Amino acid sequence: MDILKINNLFAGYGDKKVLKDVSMNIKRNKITAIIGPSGCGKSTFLTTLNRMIEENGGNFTGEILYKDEDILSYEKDSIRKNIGMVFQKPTPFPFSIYKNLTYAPIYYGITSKAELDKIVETNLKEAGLFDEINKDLHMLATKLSGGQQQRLCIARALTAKPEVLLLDEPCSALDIKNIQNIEEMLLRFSRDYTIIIVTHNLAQAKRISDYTAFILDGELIEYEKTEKIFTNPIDSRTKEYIEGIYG
Amino acid sequence: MDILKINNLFAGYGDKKVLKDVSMNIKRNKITAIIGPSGCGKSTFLTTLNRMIEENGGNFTGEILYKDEDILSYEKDSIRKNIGMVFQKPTPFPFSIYKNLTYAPIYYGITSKAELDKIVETNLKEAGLFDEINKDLHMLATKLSGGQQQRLCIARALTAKPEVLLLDEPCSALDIKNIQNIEEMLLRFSRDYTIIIVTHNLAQAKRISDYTAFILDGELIEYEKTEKIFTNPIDSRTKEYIEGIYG
Amino acid sequence: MRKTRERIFNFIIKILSLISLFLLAFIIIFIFRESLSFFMEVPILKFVSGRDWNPLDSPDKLSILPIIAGTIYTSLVGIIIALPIGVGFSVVLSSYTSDNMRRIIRGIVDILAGIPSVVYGFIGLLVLVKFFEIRFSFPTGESILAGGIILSIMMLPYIISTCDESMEKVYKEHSQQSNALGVSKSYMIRNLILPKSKKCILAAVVLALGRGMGETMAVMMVIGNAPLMPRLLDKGQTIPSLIALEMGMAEVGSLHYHALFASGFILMIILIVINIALHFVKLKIEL
Amino acid sequence: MREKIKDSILKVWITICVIIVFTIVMFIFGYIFKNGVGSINLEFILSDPKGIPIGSEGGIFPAIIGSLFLMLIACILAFILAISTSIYTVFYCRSKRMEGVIHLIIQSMAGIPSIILGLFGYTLLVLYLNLGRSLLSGGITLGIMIFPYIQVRIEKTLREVEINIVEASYALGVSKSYTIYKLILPMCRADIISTITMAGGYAMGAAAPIILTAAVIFAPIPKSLSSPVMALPFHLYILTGEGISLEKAYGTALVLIMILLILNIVSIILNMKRRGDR
Amino acid sequence: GKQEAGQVFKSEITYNGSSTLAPVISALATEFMEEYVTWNKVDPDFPEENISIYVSAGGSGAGVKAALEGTSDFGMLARELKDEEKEKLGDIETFTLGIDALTVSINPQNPLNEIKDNLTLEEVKKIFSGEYKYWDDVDNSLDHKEIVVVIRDLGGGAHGVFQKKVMGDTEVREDAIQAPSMGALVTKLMENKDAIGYASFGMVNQNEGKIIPLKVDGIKPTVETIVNGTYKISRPLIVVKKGSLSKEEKAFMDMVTSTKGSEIIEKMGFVPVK
Ligand SMILES: Nc1ncnc2c1ncn2[C@@H]1O[C@H](COP(=O)(O)OP(=O)(O)OP(=O)(O)O)[C@@H](O)[C@H]1O
Ligand SMILES: Nc1ncnc2c1ncn2[C@@H]1O[C@H](COP(=O)(O)OP(=O)(O)OP(=O)(O)O)[C@@H](O)[C@H]1O
Ligand SMILES: [Mg+2]
Ligand SMILES: [Mg+2]
Ligand SMILES: O=P([O-])([O-])[O-]
Repeated sequence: MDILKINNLFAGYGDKKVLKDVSMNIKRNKITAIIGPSGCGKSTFLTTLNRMIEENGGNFTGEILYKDEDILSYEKDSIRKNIGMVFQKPTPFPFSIYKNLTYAPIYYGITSKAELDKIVETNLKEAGLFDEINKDLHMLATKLSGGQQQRLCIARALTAKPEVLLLDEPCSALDIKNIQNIEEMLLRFSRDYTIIIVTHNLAQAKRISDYTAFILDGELIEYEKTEKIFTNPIDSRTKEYIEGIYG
Repeated sequence: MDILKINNLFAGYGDKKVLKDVSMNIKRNKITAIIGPSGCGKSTFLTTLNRMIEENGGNFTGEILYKDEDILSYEKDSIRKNIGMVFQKPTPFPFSIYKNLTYAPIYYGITSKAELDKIVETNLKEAGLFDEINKDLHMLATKLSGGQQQRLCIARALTAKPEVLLLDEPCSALDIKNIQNIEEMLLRFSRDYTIIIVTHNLAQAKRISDYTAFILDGELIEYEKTEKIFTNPIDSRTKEYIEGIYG
Repeated sequence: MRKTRERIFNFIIKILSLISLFLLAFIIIFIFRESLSFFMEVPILKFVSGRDWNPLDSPDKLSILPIIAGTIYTSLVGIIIALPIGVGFSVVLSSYTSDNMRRIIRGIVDILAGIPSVVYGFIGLLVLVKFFEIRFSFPTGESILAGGIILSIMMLPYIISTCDESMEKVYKEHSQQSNALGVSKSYMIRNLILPKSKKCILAAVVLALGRGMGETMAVMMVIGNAPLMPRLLDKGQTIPSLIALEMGMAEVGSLHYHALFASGFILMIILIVINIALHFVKLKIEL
Repeated sequence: MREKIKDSILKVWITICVIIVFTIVMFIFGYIFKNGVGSINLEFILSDPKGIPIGSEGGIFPAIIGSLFLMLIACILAFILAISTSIYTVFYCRSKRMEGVIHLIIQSMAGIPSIILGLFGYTLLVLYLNLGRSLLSGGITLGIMIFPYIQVRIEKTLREVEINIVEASYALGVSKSYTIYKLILPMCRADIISTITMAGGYAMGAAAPIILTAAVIFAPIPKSLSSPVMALPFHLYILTGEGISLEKAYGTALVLIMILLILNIVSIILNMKRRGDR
Repeated sequence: GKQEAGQVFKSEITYNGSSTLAPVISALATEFMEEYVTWNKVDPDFPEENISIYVSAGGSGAGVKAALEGTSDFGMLARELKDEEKEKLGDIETFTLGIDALTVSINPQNPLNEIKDNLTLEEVKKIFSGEYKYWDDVDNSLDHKEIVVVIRDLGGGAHGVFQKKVMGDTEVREDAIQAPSMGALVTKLMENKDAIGYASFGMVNQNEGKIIPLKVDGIKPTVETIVNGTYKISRPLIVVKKGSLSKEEKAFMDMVTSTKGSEIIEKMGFVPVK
């Protein structure tokens, strides 16, 4: 089943066109990887999906259907609640871990202490952080290590109870261990969430994703099962990219 | 001939140990690539070579010989003059292109306008930028595109007339075209300079380098001819890394 | 050659820094020296705890408790009015305006800092004091409140320029993350920007308090200058206005003259104590 | 729901703040404009004060020039000292405690009543150093007054310089002083200039520090650093204090504000230009 | 120059002190400079140098300070020299240029204005000491409104005179408004209907009709009553010089004390001493 349907999407900033006529459907409860050289429009694509692009001074035309309804017909807040996002650089809010995780739930009206505690616990567990930092819930989140911060940001995104999770190069600043942790977590998540991940690391895309989309210069060149793309790409440019001709 | 000889190098920040007992010799007029997962100590290794590590609050023990003399016996300034460095993120000074390129020469005592002009021209040509921006020498350097900025930074590093050029992931923020430009340039350079480049892009290392060193968790695992490392690595960890097991 | 130049540069920097610090220390010593002969005659405790000020009378009648209280009271009133307004305005500047707009507005607000205090005093006297007299039929509009209001206007540019830059930084750093969670902008302001700006708000308080407690002319013209224990709607007196008012007339070298310096000294001590206290509060907040 | 209410309260609060600040700014500028515009004309700006008592007729030209000169000296002095102190604390001072002490002294300075600074200037400069009641004495005193203000802001600017760029400079093998002088200061130039303009405005509006050190009721345009000068705020002080002419007083205040406005516009333009360049 | 031995010619003369007197001297100085421009026009013996006379205003106390410390040639006072000051100054020359009376003045809209134009010294004392708190204490027919007493700063010259000549040992009420300058005091009287204060005679003349001076003990403050001393609440306007005058200083002071000087002093609303 397709949770997101993207039809003839054009996006850009001011006069600058970035995405050109992208159409693709995102499968529910699968991991979709977006690959492509730097500057090709991967981040722009992600931010279009939850309308964050508007915050960055960009705009888009074309149709994006979330659960078969135009995302423009949702409230901005509610589309972002449903489609969560995690950025490349982990930036926890400068509060305690606990407060980072209750920030969104409180906004969505949850006030009971017990319920909040529960949310914190569940999401930390989901992100595989609970055992590591269980005792220090009131420690400043900015004191966590890079990988922990990134996982915390993912946990924080989960607190808004999204159905889709967008990840923009979540591992680029991390070391092996943390990358492994996060990859395991993402694989676990795909039971409950739909995940779209941008990565410049082809090996990573190969390891974890079900589908892979290759974007070049704002155009969607190829979108296929990951296996297929990495073994037998149709487009020659995809082949070249995967073989490392481009960066 | 070995321009740099590194013996039993340990380096770190405060209590944190990063590099552990690294020994290797760098060949003159060759391109040496340093690869390894994030956080393994690649940048630390580079900054140790020109003592920039001291500026970042780090320290090292062990011996580094530049042209068979301990780098500690040179003045800090002069070792940095001889061993230039270019960072991951292009850092043009917010002045005109011309001023960016005369910044160091003026410091080294060159005052004649003609001579300075000459330096600007030569180095821009070296960096393959001259034809592109010849007319706009007095344009603000920060207005250049990312790739042009990075090439300008390389040209700027050349104005100090180094013999060794350290490059720390110089292409990670760039797109295909610019990466190609820079790679061509580096290949051209290896006639006159010794180049050490850190890259997370294995394909790039394969394409341009003569030697490759693989660092893991601060240890030098393998250091060999590039061909050899990519086709027939000795250490199993190197093999795993190259095959994409780690990030 | 380069080495010498480097050394000369370092030397000049150090010397000039030393000069500025010495200059400042010098001023403190100067004030202390001028107050010393007064403190030899009137014990400092008595000076700050007595309630009478009559320079024409005996040394017994030289004490400034009501004036110290008036100084603190007026500045507090000023801060209490200016802080919420200044912080609120900074929030708007940092989160709701474009970069260029912000720069223009900040420039205009900064001009407020350059208007001479005499002018503030005059506007205060002719508009604010008059307004109190007519509107609320006070017998006189000169009051701590009037002084506080005028001070709050003078403090505004300091508060705004201290806060809005830091708030802007927090905003730029976290707005994306917060937006991505689907929460509203005002929620972010309340739960992220304001709490994160505690430190800069504190810095603004320090700066504004210093400015407020040292302000002379403007306060002097609207506060009535009666050395009473301060009450919000009644006249009062502040240390700088006392000094400005009487310094010109005081006989040089007289006890009165030195008493004025002594009150300046006390003001400085109060400020230093406040500064140190806030410095520690700041350290706490950092944790 | 509760969060929605809190959101609305916040919105109301900040709206009120904007209204209040704009009202205050408009009112103050408007008030001075309304009362002062009547007495402003070319003659008022370009001629000497006249009449008995002096100032009741004529203009304020020497006061404008005097004030500008005083501001200039104050700014130059305060700038030199402030920039050195800032460079020292940011780039040279290694001990956090020393930094704390410096900050404490400087902040305490910011609150000293200006009249006491005036007396200090009088005692040190006029009396002991025998500089006389002069442009120089007044300028130095004002410089001391604005020093803390400039220092705090320049230090802030220097600390905000991108560390990457500084490192790029070190990597070229150039020295710290060359980096500061040729790279960091030019990068911060616009910010520094705008800080100085602002502080200059503050210096230009201060009467108390110059009463004893520089200002006189009438003086022609100063010929040297040792001449006494007329100054706008002092002129204002005399005009209002002795009830000589309120109309001229408002005119003087308006001229002062216009000068500040011009200074600020220049500094805003400088600032914008720089950001535009980036 | 045919200067006396040991005396260097100074083309500059500086004044500092009372802000009441400063505009007067300044007006005279401007006149003097405009008339002669260079010293040799004043006296052919003087060198041909531009005349510069600078007048500054830091208050009477500052005037004495400046004269004492030699940072000004002359000090200006709007009060008598105190004994201690005389002692410190040592050898001095003083010039009394005029007299400024302090008139007990009220706002023209004050109802008191309609029923009487006179207060006894005793009444003035009671008003200023706070014994009369409301206007109906002064006269039953007036409204029950608080009297707003405006004075100058307690340590100042003007208040010193008022204290001595009117209040005696009685203290002024504590909550009186202390105006920072005569201008501010007069402004307050003009702005507040219930205010009463001692406005300078010069200011009354400059603001005729805007504030109303009252008779005290039946004596109206006029030039005559002030000069002949029947109106008692007055203070001298004095210029002092430590040591003796140089020739050029004398030349200017001659002009100040001449009829021309008196005219200007009168124009400013003060009473010249002939
Ligand atoms: N806020 C913005 N305003 C204007 N142009 C932008 C903005 N953000 C991105 N761009 C431009 O849009 C193009 C695509 O950018 P985008 O960030 O989507 O690339 P990307 O594929 O994510 O690259 P990377 O792998 O480097 O993150 C680039 O040319 C970039 O310069
Ligand atoms: N200035 C510093 N102070 C303290 N620790 C540092 C500093 N710089 C780097 N480190 C630490 O040293 C280790 C090695 O860092 P380094 O930057 O050399 O890694 P790297 O191999 O360059 O990684 P990447 O590929 O992410 O750039 C990391 O654990 C990092 O956290
Ligand atoms: Mg991106
Ligand atoms: Mg690195
Ligand atoms: O300045 P005074 O005239 O009040 O001495």
